Amino acid sequence: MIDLVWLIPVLPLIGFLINGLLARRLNEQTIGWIGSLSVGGSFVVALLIFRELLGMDPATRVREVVVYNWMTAGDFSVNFALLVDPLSMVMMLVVTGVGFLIHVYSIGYMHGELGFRRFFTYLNLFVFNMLLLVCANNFLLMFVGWEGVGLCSYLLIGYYYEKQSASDAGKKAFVVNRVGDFGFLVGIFLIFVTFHTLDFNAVFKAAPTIENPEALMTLITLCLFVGATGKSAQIPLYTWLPDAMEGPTPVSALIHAATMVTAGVYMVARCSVLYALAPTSLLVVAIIGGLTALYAATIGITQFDIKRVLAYSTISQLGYMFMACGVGAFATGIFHLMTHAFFKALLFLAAGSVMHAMSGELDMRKMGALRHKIPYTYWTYLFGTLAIAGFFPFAGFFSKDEILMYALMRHPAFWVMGALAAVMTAFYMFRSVFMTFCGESRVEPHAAHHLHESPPIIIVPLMILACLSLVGGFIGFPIVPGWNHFGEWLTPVFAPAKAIIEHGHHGAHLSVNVELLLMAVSVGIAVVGLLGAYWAYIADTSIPDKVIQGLPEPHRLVYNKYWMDEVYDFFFVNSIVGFSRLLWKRFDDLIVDGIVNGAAWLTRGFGQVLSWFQTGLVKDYALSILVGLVAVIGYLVLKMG
Amino acid sequence: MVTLQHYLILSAALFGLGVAGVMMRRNLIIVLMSLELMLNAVNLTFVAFSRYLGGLEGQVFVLFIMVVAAAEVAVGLGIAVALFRQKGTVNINEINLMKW
Amino acid sequence: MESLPFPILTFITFVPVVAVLILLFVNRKSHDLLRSIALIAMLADFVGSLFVYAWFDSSSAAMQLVESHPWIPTWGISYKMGIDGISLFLVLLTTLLGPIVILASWEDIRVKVKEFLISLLVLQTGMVGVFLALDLFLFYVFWEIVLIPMYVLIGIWGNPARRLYAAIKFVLYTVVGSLLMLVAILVLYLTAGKELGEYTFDLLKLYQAHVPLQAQFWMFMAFFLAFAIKVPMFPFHTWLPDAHTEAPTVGSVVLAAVLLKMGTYGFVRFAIPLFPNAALDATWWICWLALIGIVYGAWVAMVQSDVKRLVAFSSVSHLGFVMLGMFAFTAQGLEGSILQMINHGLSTGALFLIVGMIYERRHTRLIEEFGGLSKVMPVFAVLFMVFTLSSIGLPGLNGFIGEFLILVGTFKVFPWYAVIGATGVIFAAVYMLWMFQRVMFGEVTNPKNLVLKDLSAREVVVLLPILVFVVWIGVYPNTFLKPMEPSVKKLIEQVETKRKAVAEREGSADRVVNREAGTTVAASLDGTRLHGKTAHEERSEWSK
Amino acid sequence: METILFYILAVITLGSAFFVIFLRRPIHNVLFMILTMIGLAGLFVVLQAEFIAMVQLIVYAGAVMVLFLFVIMLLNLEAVNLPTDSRSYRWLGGLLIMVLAVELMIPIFRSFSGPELTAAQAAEKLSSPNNTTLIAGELFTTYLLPFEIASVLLLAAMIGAVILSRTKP
Amino acid sequence: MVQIKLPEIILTGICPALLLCGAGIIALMVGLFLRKGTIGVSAVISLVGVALGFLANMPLRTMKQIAFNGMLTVDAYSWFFNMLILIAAGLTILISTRYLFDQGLESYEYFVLLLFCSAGMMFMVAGNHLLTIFIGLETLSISVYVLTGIMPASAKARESALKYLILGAFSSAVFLYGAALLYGSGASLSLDGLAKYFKGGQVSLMASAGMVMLIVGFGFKVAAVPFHMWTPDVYEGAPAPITGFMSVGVKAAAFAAFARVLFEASGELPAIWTNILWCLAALTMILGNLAALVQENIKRMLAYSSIAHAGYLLIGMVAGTPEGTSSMLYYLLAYTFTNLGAFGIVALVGRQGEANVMLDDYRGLSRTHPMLALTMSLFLFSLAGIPPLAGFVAKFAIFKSALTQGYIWLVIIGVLTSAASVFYYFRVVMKMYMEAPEEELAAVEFSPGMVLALAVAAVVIIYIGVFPTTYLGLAAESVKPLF
Repeated sequence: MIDLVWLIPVLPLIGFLINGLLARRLNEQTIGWIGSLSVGGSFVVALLIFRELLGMDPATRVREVVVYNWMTAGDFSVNFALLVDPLSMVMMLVVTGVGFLIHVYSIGYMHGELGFRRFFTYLNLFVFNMLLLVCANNFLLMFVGWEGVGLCSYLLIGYYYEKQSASDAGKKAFVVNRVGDFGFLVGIFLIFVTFHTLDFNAVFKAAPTIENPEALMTLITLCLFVGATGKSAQIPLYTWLPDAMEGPTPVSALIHAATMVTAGVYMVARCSVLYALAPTSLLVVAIIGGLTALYAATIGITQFDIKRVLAYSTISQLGYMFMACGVGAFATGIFHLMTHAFFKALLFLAAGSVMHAMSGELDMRKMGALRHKIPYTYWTYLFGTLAIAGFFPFAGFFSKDEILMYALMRHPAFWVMGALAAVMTAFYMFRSVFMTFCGESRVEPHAAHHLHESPPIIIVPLMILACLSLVGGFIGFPIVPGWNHFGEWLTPVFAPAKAIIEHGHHGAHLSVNVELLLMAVSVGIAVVGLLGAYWAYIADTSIPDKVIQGLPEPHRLVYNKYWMDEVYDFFFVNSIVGFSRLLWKRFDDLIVDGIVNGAAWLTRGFGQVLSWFQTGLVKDYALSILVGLVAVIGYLVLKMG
Repeated sequence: MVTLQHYLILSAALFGLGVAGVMMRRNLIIVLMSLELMLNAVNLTFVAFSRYLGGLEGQVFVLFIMVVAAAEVAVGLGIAVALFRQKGTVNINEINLMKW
Repeated sequence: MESLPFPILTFITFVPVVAVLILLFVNRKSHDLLRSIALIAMLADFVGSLFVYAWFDSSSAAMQLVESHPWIPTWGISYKMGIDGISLFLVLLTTLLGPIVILASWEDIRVKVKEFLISLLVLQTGMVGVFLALDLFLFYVFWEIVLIPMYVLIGIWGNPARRLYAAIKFVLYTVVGSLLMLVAILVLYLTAGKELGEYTFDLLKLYQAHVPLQAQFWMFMAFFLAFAIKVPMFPFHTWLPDAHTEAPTVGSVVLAAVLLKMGTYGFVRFAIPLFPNAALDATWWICWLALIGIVYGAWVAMVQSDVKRLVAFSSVSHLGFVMLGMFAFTAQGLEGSILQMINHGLSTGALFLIVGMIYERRHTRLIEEFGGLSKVMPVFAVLFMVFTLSSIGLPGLNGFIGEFLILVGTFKVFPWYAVIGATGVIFAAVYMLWMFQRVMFGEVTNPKNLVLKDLSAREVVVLLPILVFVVWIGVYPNTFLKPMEPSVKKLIEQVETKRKAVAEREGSADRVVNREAGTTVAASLDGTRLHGKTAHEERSEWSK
Repeated sequence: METILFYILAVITLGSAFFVIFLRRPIHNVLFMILTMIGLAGLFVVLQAEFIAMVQLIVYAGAVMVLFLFVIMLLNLEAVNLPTDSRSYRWLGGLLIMVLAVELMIPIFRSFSGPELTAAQAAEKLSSPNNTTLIAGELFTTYLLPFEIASVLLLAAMIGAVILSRTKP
Repeated sequence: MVQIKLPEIILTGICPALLLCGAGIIALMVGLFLRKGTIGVSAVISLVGVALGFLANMPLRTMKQIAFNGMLTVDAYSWFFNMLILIAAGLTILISTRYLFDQGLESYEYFVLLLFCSAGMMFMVAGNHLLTIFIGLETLSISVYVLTGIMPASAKARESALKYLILGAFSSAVFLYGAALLYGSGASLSLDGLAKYFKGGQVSLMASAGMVMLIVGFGFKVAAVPFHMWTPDVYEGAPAPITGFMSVGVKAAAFAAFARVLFEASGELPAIWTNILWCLAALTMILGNLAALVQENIKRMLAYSSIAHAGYLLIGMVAGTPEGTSSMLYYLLAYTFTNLGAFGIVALVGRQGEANVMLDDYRGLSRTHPMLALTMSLFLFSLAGIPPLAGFVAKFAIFKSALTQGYIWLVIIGVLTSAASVFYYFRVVMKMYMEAPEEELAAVEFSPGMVLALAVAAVVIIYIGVFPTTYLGLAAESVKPLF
């Protein structure tokens, strides 16, 4: 069965090909279901393989399936090979599972859109690439998926290509990602010249054995991490993600929440061994993650566009995951990745359903009191919020709590950052809930009179995801020995890294009480956020304005996302474009080409001058003969005489 | 005592004068004459040498030079006449339809 | 070397000429007849090259299907043709493009069709010949023959504004270079002749010669100039934008797809193996030129307002990659750069076809004239997108394989060069996508664009074969890498050994460092420096 | 004796040549040209080239110069007498001629030493039984071919003169 | 009494020349007695003469003989040049017939002079004695002066004839002075004598001065800078076919004699002469090519180009080896066909009264007369040295021979200037193919003779370009006698 793993990526590919090439005149339903079922199919396959893995002894749950030798040049050879191990298994399940739900959701959501077929084609292509990314058994193949998902996100963000902002956002996403990929690429080069192979397992086996790896590994891992920051929208390469919300909501849910953006985390986790060998980079990862978590959260508080709020929360949650990896809790990072996939997808889809109901309105200031009009959406959104805020027993609680715990073990500072971020998260998430569904309605009349709940094809996926984000956490149940199935499941993958790190500094274990205390604290944090939001947006709605009046400057700063986009535009985009224009007009045309043409004209001018000696007068001609004669005889006389 | 040098110098001078004529006169006819002068200078050299070497080769050569000179004069004057008919001048500084 | 009953190489080289002879006697009015004859000839040519591929033994590094007949024996000139892994795919590329350009020009060119087809066919012969010739004289002949039809193509069917300027600029610029190369060829012939005791232009024999360092330097410079102009490398590139912009569509296609490769191929086949010391000591500055080309080309391309000009500058950037990989002179670098020649041929060729298609419809190439075309021309949009991506170097398509191999190969020996080069990957995305966005996305602002027809069947057929190869190379490059492998390996060791031999003879063996040795980062980091140094020292030596 | 003769003739020749170049009126030029010829003829005689001297007188002084005279009359160049050229770089020509003269002197003085020009046996070679006979002999044996070619040359010149000077083709 | 010893007369040796003279005289007679249509008749007669001459020339190839008391050598060398001259004459006649009709020039003398001129050339190339060479030279010169000025209507023709004559006489005066100095400095006038003298060592300054003056004289005839000044004007003024004939025939003959004198006189050239030739060659290539860049009149342009080609040929002389000289011969062969072809087309396109000799008159020729344009392009490409045409092989050979002797800078000058030359040759192609005429010109009338000539020329330059071996061989063995 495992040998059939190639089916998992291939099925969506087939879907892509059918929809892309053949489905000229099929109707929406068929196209939609082709797309969805191709993903569903690979989900089923994934499940089967999962069952088979479960049946195997944990130590042997690794299998590489070589499809064919992709390229060989000199001593460089790469296979098109898939890797099945617990980690990639998790990713496959998440991607295909959530992916399937979102596909189904899209059938309803995208109904009547002009480019319906295009949408599903891209979506399938995306899933294919994403699966390639997570199944790859070597860096290069991973890179293929890596760039592939980048492409799809570019295409899907720019789905409404007639909107200038949409196509801009798409381009921005792709280019910023390219900057990251540049780092990834260099990392790959380094890995190759160091290990002469790109296969994960070979590399990870060899890594600890090479002498004084520190510097080299730091270099490599940092390069890779640059790639990760690009893909997972971390500081400094996060700016593209908020704009990415230009894409249709299912895209935001699938690509920019559940799957693609988490690729960075997956990659760091995948390379856990390398990172373990490079403490510095681990630190960097942790710090960047923490900062991003905080930073994005602050921005999230001030935004009014519901999708942007979610976008920033995504960035911040990703920061969480990186922090987890950074403090060496790779498994936890992945755990949070999974739970986040559930509830963030849920939130986005719910937001989508809200949009659907509000006929495209996104500004929360124009909403309110929707919970009676669209109850299902409300409840599912609420579930999602509870999960992300980290209320027991929702999924978010477990993962977030675990992260905070490991953060504390690494260094209190991380814990503080995490905690702060958590407060804000809770705050702005409930803020969004209250502004959208509670309080009095601020809905504009034209939107108001056809407010309606979405059709079941949209609601059903929401409900499934809601359930998942309710129960999803239990597979990683802490404290009680043997209940943390998730952790155990991933142990074989991260064992080597863990070993290396602990060999570094003996990992202190917290007592049960401390753990319980921490849980209490984190629930408390969530509650604080909830209350704060309630106080400011239900109890006394004037407060936010007061705050803004109170400290206008900070607010403007935050509200405008610290003017980061502007800074980037100024320093990179405009300056380079301006310089290039200069290069072209002044340097290329005037100097480089000028020299060429100049030479030509010079020659011609010289010819002109020469031809002027030809005066047409016989005696001048005779004169020139005389000159020649005198010259040659003179030369002769000088030489011989 | 007259030596070969005397003759050679004389002919060189004559040659120079001929060249000068070609250079400096505008009148086509005179220019042709100057050419004759140059040829005569050559003749003198030849004869002087043949005298010096005691060989007839030089003198024979002179005969041929004269033949050629005569021929050239004939053709040259022919052209001159034709030109004069066309342009009404024998000023070679005005004969420059073609230049550059 | 086995000789075949049928001189296939001669066949594929001269089929077009035969067609020309036929065309001469066809009434110039009956355009379609003329076109069909040309098309058939090109197809025959392509089929012939398929036979070459079939008979080609990809496990052998030797020159294959060699045909050799004395031509001007008094000067040791022979008609010698042969093919190996390096030239194989360049030939296939050329023959593949043959029918495509005929088809592409079917409706585009309406005046002087006869002359047009004749030029194309002669061009074909010249190009195939350049890739097959194994005799320097023969090579030079083909090399120069190519000039004329290209000159005519640009000059007659180019767009009225500046076609004459572009045409003559192209010719003069190229000729200056190639004539100096001719001198170098002769000098080589004489020096090598002295050493070998046999005066010959036979390339394979000349490979055996060990030219003294100083002589090598000067000859290499001459060859370098000729090829660098053709490639074109950075400071010699200015003819390219003009030529591309003014040339008719198919002109640009052939120019970009094949003609430029003549330069890069020249380096691999002639400049490097003939003058190994000079060439490899020049590595450092040639690499810098290549790098400048990569970045510079990308940046200037970014701000172009004319699509064709943009693609032209992108060629400068891409060929920078090719040169970089070539002079890294590692297995990956070389195979990558050879593959990249093909890739650039395919994707840039396709891009020029694409641009030509909208030019046919709108008679402008200014970017701001367009916008929102995806709406009116969906099929076109898809194809355009694919080729854009392939030229950006998206994994899964051809461009990526080439660039990646080049960079890996370079990184092994000159990490910093590779890193700088890799930035080109970013900029490529910037300028291509920006252009694509401005042309295809947004609303249709210009009413003229509303009525544009989507691609006709013919146009799709023109692009399809290229598309196939774009994907094929991306997904299964081994088809193309395998045949190269032996030849490239042979090239490398041949060059390295010869290089050492010469260096030892001249007593500078200590300065020769082996590329493949520098495989650890540290070693290769100062490998860069080392090369700079050797090159420099030898300069100073020569100056004495 | 011979010396005196040489100097007189030399003066005549050079002097009249000088006038040929620098006199304004064509008619005078021609006349002085004839005088130059005569002077040269004299020198030829001194150099024991009697036959050449005669031809010089007959062909040159006679035929050729008369031809010149005739043309001048025909074109009535008496009226137009063109001044010598007064172009700015005339001096250049003059200078070059001087230089040329000097350059010619150098070899002349380098290559020959010793005054003796009149070796007796040389005299023998040139004039026994007499100059004319000898020349005739040479001309019709050794130089037969050039002599014949000369005829072609003259024919060509004749045709040329005719078609060039005729008005209607 | 003086005993007459007759010279050994070898008529077979001079048979071709004699046939030409004979044909000339017959043509003259017929012309005198016929009233109308003399051109056709005399053209036919001359062609027959040329053909017979060609036949008579065949056996000379194997001869190696000094005839007429050392006045003349009959050897492979003179055989080669006789062939060249006969080809040039033949092609010129073919080109001329129709041309003369168009120009309304009903003069049979044209052909007569052409034949005499060719005969003179033959004597010149075979001359073994400065006298023969000189007489031959003058015979051809005088005939050419006349032919140049033969157009009664055109002032340009007269003017060019005059310029040519004055300067020609001037240069032959220099030549003669040189001969005199050689004669005086103990060397004889016959090449054998000279060889004896120069190889004997102890070369007097005067002798070298004489030799240099000979070089100047020849330099004038081959139009080497700075003795080239007459060329553009004369080429422009002369009737196109004659210009063509001059540019190949006269050049070839002059080079032949030049090489013969130089190489027979002195085994291998003394450095001094080589240096002088080096400078001449360099100057000639540079000036010729650069000045041609700015010409608007195609005849003038081709004139400068022929100066440039003289420069390339001089490279062969500089090399001073059998190889160099033989490549010079091949070059002349290629050049004969190419340039005559080109001038044929110039004559053709010139139409009535040579009205259309400006480059702009060639605009759009490809549309009105495609084949003509194609042929012209062929000739131009060959002149520019584009492979695989004869011109390329010729240049290649010349450069090769020079490099073998290590004259690398000369060769570099050569290639750079010929790169420049590409501009003006291609400029004509540009006019023909890429520009449209302002006003329609009258159609060009072809004549069978013209068509034949052009076809032959075109085919030959391709053929001997692609398969040069045989002809290189011929050239190689033709120069053997000299070394």
